[in-house]
Amino acid sequence: MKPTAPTEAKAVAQNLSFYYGNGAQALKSINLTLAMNCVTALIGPSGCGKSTFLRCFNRMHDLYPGNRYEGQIVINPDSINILSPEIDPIEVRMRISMVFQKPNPFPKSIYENVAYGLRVRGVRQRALIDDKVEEALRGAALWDEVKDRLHALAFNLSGGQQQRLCIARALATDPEILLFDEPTSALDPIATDSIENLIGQLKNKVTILIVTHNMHQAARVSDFTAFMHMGELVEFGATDVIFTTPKQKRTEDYITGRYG
Amino acid sequence: MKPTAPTEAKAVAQNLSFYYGNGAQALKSINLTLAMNCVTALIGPSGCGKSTFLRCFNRMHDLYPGNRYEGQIVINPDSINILSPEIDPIEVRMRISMVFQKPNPFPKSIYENVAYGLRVRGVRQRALIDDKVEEALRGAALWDEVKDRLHALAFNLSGGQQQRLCIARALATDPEILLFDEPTSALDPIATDSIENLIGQLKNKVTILIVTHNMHQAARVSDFTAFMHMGELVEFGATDVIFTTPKQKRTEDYITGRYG
Amino acid sequence: QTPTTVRVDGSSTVFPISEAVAEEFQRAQRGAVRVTVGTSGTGGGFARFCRGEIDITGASRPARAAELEACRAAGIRFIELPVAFDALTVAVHRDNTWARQLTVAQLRTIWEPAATGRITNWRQVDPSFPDQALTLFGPGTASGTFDYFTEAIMGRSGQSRTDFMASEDDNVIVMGVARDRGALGYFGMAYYLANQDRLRSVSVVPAAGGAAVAPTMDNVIAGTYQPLARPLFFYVSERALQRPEVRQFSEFFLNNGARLSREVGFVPLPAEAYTIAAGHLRDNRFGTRFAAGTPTIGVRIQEVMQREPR
Amino acid sequence: MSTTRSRFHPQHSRHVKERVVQFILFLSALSAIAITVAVVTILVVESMGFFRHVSIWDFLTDTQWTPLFAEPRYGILPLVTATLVVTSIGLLVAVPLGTLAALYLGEFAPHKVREVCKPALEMLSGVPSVVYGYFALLLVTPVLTLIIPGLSGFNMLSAGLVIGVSIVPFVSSMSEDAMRAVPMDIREGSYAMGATRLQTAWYVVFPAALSGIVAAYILAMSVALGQTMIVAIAAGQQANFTLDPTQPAATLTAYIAQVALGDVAHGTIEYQSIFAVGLVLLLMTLVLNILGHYLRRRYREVY
Amino acid sequence: MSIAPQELQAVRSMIAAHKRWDHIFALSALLAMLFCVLVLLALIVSMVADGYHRITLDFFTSFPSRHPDRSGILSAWVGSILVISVTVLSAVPIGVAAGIYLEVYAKRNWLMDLIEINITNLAGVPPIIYGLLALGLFVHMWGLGQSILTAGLTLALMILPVVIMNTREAIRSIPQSIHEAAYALGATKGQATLHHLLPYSKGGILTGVIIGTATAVGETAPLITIGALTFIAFLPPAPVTEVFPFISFAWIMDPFTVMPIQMFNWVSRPQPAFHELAAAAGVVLMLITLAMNALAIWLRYRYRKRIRW
Ligand SMILES: Nc1ncnc2c1ncn2[C@@H]1O[C@H](COP(=O)(O)OP(=O)(O)OP(=O)(O)O)[C@@H](O)[C@H]1O
Ligand SMILES: Nc1ncnc2c1ncn2[C@@H]1O[C@H](COP(=O)(O)OP(=O)(O)OP(=O)(O)O)[C@@H](O)[C@H]1O
Ligand SMILES: [Mg+2]
Ligand SMILES: [Mg+2]
Ligand SMILES: O=P([O-])([O-])[O-]
Repeated sequence: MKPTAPTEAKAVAQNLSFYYGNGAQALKSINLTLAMNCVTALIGPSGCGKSTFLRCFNRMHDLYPGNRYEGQIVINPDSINILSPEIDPIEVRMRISMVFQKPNPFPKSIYENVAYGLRVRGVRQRALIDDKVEEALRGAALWDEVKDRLHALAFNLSGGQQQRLCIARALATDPEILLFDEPTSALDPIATDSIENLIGQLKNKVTILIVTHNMHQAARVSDFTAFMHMGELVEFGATDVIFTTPKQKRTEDYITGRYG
Repeated sequence: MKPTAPTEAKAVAQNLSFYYGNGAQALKSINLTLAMNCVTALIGPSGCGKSTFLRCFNRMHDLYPGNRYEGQIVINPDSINILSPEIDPIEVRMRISMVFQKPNPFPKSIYENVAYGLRVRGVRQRALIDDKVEEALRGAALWDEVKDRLHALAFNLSGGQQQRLCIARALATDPEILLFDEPTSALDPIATDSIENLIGQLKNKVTILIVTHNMHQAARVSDFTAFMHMGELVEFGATDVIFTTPKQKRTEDYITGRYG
Repeated sequence: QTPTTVRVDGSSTVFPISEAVAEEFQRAQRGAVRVTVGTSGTGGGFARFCRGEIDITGASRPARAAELEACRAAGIRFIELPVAFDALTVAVHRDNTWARQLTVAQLRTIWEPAATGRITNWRQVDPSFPDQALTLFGPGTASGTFDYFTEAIMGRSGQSRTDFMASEDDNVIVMGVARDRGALGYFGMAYYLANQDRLRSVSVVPAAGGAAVAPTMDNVIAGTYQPLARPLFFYVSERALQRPEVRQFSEFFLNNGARLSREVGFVPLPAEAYTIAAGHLRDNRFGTRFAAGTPTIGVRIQEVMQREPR
Repeated sequence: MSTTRSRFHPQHSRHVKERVVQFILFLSALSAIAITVAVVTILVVESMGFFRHVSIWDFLTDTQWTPLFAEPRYGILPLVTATLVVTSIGLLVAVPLGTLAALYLGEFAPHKVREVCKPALEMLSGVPSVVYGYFALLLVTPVLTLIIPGLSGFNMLSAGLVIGVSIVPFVSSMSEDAMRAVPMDIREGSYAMGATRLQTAWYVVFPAALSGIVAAYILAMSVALGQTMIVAIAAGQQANFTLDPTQPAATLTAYIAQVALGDVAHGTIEYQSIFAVGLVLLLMTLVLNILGHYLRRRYREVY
Repeated sequence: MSIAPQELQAVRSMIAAHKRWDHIFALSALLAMLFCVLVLLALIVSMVADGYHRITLDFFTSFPSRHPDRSGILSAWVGSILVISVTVLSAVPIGVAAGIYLEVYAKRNWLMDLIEINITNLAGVPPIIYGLLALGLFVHMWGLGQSILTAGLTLALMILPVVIMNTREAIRSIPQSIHEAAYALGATKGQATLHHLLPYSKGGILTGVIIGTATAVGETAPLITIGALTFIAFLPPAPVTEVFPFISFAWIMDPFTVMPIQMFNWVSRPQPAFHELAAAAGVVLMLITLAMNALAIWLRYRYRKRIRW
């Protein structure tokens, strides 16, 4: 099924298939376009391939032997296929950041967590790093809560704060695309709320792809929604359309809770 | 809030509070009645204390040091407070069985899995055990699928079969109450379906308490629903009432997906 | 400045003397010279000596033809210094009241190769002995003591039963004999004297009808402890002697050997023997005075010392 | 746009540095192979010299081992039987004690007891073997002599008993690991059926962890086989073809130590014989280790 | 379903019977364990009783001697320190590097499988076999003699698998999510290792190094095999000198003795006075190895507690 081309394309997955090292095909020829500065949500039952798809965007699968991509993901404006073997996955990850399901700060200070992306990029100037750390923490709506204890261990933050710290860490390097893999599933409702608000603000600056198992969350935060099932993209469209008038039976069944 | 007293009470939790060994209070003075031969569903956001509550009913918390109950759970007809220190938890567990989130068969044969509860009770007669095993497997709608390989290893069954095996195991000892902790969350839709049907049949014989994170499942299988939030029982009532006209704002927010 | 090192190895029988000399010499030198003393056994010591790995080797028998050949092939010449006399002592458990004396023939019965697996009870040695299991301890095959004992008793070096507990470490033999009522073992006199409270020595009857002789200093000096009295030696490598510390060590030994030998439990040589040896050392007179095959059994050391070296 | 594109220029210096580091690390990892090759080569080459003089048939079937004597016999059997006797005694001690300790620590012990006893038990493996040898020779043997009158001053029994104690921690900690790998939810499943701790431990946990526990026994056995100092000090150094543990007998390791103590000349058949014995020892432990690791992997795969 | 009172009574007595077995078993298992701990205590107590009066300052500052009351362990403890330094300095860098390679860089292929099989097998090779290797390779082929270097390298071979396996274990205990977080920010493998994996696993690596070192300190068999049972009553040249370049490696080729060998030597002498010395040396040796093991156990415990992923 063809997605309706939205505003401006930031990234386009074309005939993307993916095989895990054990030979299992987890994605089946997926075509999907991420609209520039929009939030695209991926929903679908457990094991349908949402995380697998998301992790193609920063070549996370390259970390493990035997995994294999087919097809391409072209990112704009420079029209590069980030799955191409000539492209170093590290370069891809420098442009496309990711936030994980469980908050995973490094066991270092809050400051060092946010600064890490810059250090990896060889930035040495203390003043520049200071600025960027503050900017990122403000962007992640965490600055006011931690500005007095930047050098405290990140583990001492609450779960929600840790997750915002991970977002700040991802933001500090000005990524073009931000990937979220069920970013609130380990959080309580209040923390979830703050992360959702944050996503709403971030999309002004960056293109966002978010996996969620919570349909209501998808409805709340996203502009576009893709429904996946057993490695296939079943339906894709504007979020309000998908949730009110799904075209496919499988989508409707899932949204109304007939399974999952 | 007081539950409306339903038909006949099998078990009544009174002012039940629970503290984990680390001092955290996970349940706050809960009052709840389980109606005889009915299915009561526990719903609520992750971490609200559903599993903690469920596991009070078979004194599972006694396995770990430092855990502490307050209040009581009285079971009928003999009006015993199963939380009382004089009552041996083993005795409680012999009367109240449990099915876990992840199927957890013992690394033994199918037959031995089901027979285990009888062996623990000192039953030696082969014929009696044979009968009971068959009866329990039939009760768990598994007999036809496994009758030809009763002595094969239980691990070779599919996930859904394993979960039904665990139900058979729990049934073999004629429990008065059956506890289910998210019994289908590790299963695919078809297996889920069969477990849900099974629960519907079982309630004729046994009182059931089921934890689920899937509201649709709660709506499908239960007669009564309790909504918990942060260790408190927020609302309790007949399932159709709770899902159509919740009285509490928090319940409504949760059911409509405003959080969780 | 790295202190220089004298490397001594070889006979474990000689070890107590080597150890004592090493200890005193290092003290006298105030740590300017260091001495290592190993206990590889006479055979093991010669092997290392002829490979040039060590400076001095102790020996409880003279060098054998094969060893002389190995040294010659490696271009290693040596000076032979006699150290002391030893009474090779046959010892039994303290509670052993029956075997106060044994004839050479009885020792042969006990130790000959044919005894392997057969002679396992004291009663088989002498019908008058009690019915007591016989357990044997002795030096390992790298030992000069083993070579000497087998030659003296069996008539051919290396001929021995094999089912005894063999150790290069004489202390282990002492311990074995001390722990077992039916045990018998043999080793250098020094080890017996150091453990008199735990062992009993056996007097040896040289030939049928002869008188039993106990392994004592007096009997060794009198020349009556036969055939088990024997001389002990140091072999000093020519190349090592070019190093002053090795020469100093050797001289120190010749000056103090008599005193230290007595201290550790051996019989000092007559003073004349040390003087002759000092002369050999001073004049670099290399070679052995014991032609291969010449018996050392029952010889007078001064006479041998005067022989022409080979 | 052009600035964006420039972000894709590969940084060569970084790549080169990474490659160099990676190569050094790789060489370090290869050292494991190098060591194995060296061990096997040395043992095989020297043993080949040995087997040029001694037929493998004699080596494997003769019941006398007297390579150092005038008429040498080269039957490895006495050394092997002594090794097996000592190891068996060790296992007879370590298996029940270690398994009981593991079951107790894993399934029964209150937290506080566990915190104290587990490290204390692990300490047993930290005691140097020469200390155990001292213990066996000067303490255990005299005590045993009071009980068993015919006991030799050097004997396999006390060496075996002490080896047994020294390998208890191997058995207990690895068995405990295996039992801990049994997921908590299987245990909870059993408790939820009304089982007691003993029933849970015996009917569910122990069988579930069995392959791991057997692996623990096997690896402990291989440690016992290779024990040197305890046997060299306490079991005697005389090759003795007997199964009677009250007798002295030299094990494979004790023979190597004995010969090494008396520096036999390089290149002689005596020298080569310790390598041949070493090769036998290596093969025996290798078989056990492979078996043990296979079993261990199996229980890891199940969960 | 109702429960008749007498039925409940039967159930209760059955449970009581089951629980009695529970207690009997727990008691016997506790006894089994206490037996082992008691053996350890007996060992310590008997050695302390035999040897404590020998443990004076002089014991540490005297060389071994033929006079028991003048004997000490000076050359032995200095030798142990030097040998162990060589061991640690050679085994730790290689072991940690190998561990990192296998955990971080290695791709699954036959070569890596081979390396892994080798490491697990090397860990099970009896120490005395390493002694044979050293005898054949270091002493005879490379002509290093019975030196501190030979001994240090021999023990290094022995503890290398321990270091490698502990390093791997330590790195593996860092959750995958931390690895992924680092890579997702664009870190290279080198950076991820240097910035994250090594710092977070240093506790575990250190534990392995300490355990390996403690084994090496107490190990006797491989050193005996290279022929190290020697009377040594002197110290090797100091590693620090007064003249340029102030560091000397002359000691590395020196003959040596170490604590366990000195103890072995005294054990095998028959006179009780030497057994007292052996006991005294044993007490010192045990104190060292047990302290190191305790340190390792404590470190492991502390690190497990401190970092809760
Ligand atoms: N490392 C792996 N190796 C092999 N198969 C894998 C691997 N990871 C995931 N899979 C399989 O790929 C399929 C898709 O998994 P994926 O994690 O992408 O699902 P998901 O939609 O994110 O599910 P969830 O909501 O549970 O996170 C599943 O069938 C899963 O079993
Ligand atoms: N063993 C424990 N020790 C301390 N706190 C615990 C423990 N187990 C759970 N908790 C805490 O108790 C609270 C209730 O946990 P519980 O597992 O009952 O939640 P739940 O409603 O079942 O959640 P879920 O849907 O995720 O299973 C949570 O805050 C949890 O962090
Ligand atoms: Mg996922
Ligand atoms: Mg739960
Ligand atoms: O004196 P030996 O050690 O060679 O018997």
